[in-house]
Amino acid sequence: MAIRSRPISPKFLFLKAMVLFMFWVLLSASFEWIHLSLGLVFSFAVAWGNAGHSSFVPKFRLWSRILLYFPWLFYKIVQSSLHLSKLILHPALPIAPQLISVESKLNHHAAIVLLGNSITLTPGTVTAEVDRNKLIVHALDQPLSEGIKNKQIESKIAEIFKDQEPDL
Amino acid sequence: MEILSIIFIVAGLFFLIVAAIGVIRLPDVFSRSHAVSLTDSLGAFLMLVGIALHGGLGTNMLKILVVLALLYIINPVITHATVRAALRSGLKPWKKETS
Amino acid sequence: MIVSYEIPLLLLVLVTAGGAILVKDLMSSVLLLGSYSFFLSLAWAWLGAVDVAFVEAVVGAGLATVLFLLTLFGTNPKDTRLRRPPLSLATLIIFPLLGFLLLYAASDLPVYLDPNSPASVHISPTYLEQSYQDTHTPNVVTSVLMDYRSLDTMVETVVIFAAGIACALLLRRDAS
Amino acid sequence: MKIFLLYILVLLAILLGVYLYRVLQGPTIFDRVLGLNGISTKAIILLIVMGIYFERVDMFVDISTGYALLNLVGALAVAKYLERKGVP
Repeated sequence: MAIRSRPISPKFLFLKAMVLFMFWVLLSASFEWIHLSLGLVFSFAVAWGNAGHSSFVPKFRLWSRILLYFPWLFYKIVQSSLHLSKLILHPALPIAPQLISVESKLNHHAAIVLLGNSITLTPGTVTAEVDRNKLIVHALDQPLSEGIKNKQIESKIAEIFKDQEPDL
Repeated sequence: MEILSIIFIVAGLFFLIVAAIGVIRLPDVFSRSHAVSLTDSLGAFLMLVGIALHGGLGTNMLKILVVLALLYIINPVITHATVRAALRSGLKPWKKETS
Repeated sequence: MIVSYEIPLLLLVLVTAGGAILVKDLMSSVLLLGSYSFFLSLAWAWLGAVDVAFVEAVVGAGLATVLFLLTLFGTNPKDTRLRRPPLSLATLIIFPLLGFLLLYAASDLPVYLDPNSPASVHISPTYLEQSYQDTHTPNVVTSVLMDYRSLDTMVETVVIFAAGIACALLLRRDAS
Repeated sequence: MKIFLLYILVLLAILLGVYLYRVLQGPTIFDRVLGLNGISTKAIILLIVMGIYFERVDMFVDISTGYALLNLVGALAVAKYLERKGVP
């Protein structure tokens, strides 16, 4: 988990600066040359200033797979949101909160981050603690915790990261 | 388009209201955090998409979608940080008495 | 149609302000102050003062919370419990009187959104019409702040800068 | 449509009041933090609806972006503080 300072790769720096510059253009929404050049200077400065912190260099195939993963995640979010609303609006409040501990087989930092964020984003389950590849998850009732235990999300993410070198 | 946006906004409002009821009704921090994440994920999505549809195509729609993406990145981080702080400070999750 | 939507927002502001005073420990008070500035900046945004709302959100909700927390880091946990002495008689008399005086004075103000009020017929039209020819700054607020009263703003900035440097010098940790 | 948006604004203000109840009353400090997060999400939505109501979305969206980013900084600082010092 330690932050290693590694040599700055120029390609990665350029990509990061371009993303920041797109954000700048979107926010300022003006195309005068002075604004554009200021934005270019600042995005390169910011990208250079914190280039040493990132250990995850994305590749194009990986990103396209992650983008294809989002609609499926959204489907899961809708499903469990409806389940959760039914629980909350039920007059007897039939909840059975429980802490479950999950050990995942993922071996990338980025994959663990994606898994934890997906679990937290899905209503009804919250990642409470992460230690390497062991996660402690709080789930609101039995079906939701079953959904975590049968590792549906994890197998999807393992599919995304299958041809990356492990770095955990 | 107009009707579609109204449908989206009303659906979003439904989830926001359910989440507010949950924040009042549920018994402890951990279960309340589920209600808050319900608002953050689906309620905000439906509301903001409805509003963006109402505004029509253009930079404004794009900016609203950027805010939505920011919400989706930021909110899980905040919820996780809060719940982790609660767990580490020794709070026990609520259990049903009958069991 | 003019709707007084600011009434519920101001009610929320009032409730948070009261809660921040009445709550039992300092940490909760800091959190309540954060939500206070959220509501206040919503009220500003509703009144159309978008830049004031932005500053309120940045300074009130973001920076002030972090500064308060940094201060709480330096305190002993047992100091953060608050013990309030009972109110004295002078407080009970003077503060309602002060509030009554303020409300009485406020009844002389022009009606909100009145086009014939002195503020909107006397000098504002001049600035609104001529600021772009005079200064070539697209934003009127910026042109008033940075061009018409630029000396004032500059000295303000100098004062804030000096205060910041003094704080940094006082709080600096010695290497030894 | 304008009346509809106004109703939404009023409803969102009531929801803000609900979360404020949680912040004021919450038995532990974490309930207050959680309520504050809910308030900030609601405030972001409220600002954008306000922008549609005044037909000046471009200005209001910028504030809500700033809100979202600052909310992240504030909430992480609070969580860090509570983790390091424990419950007061």
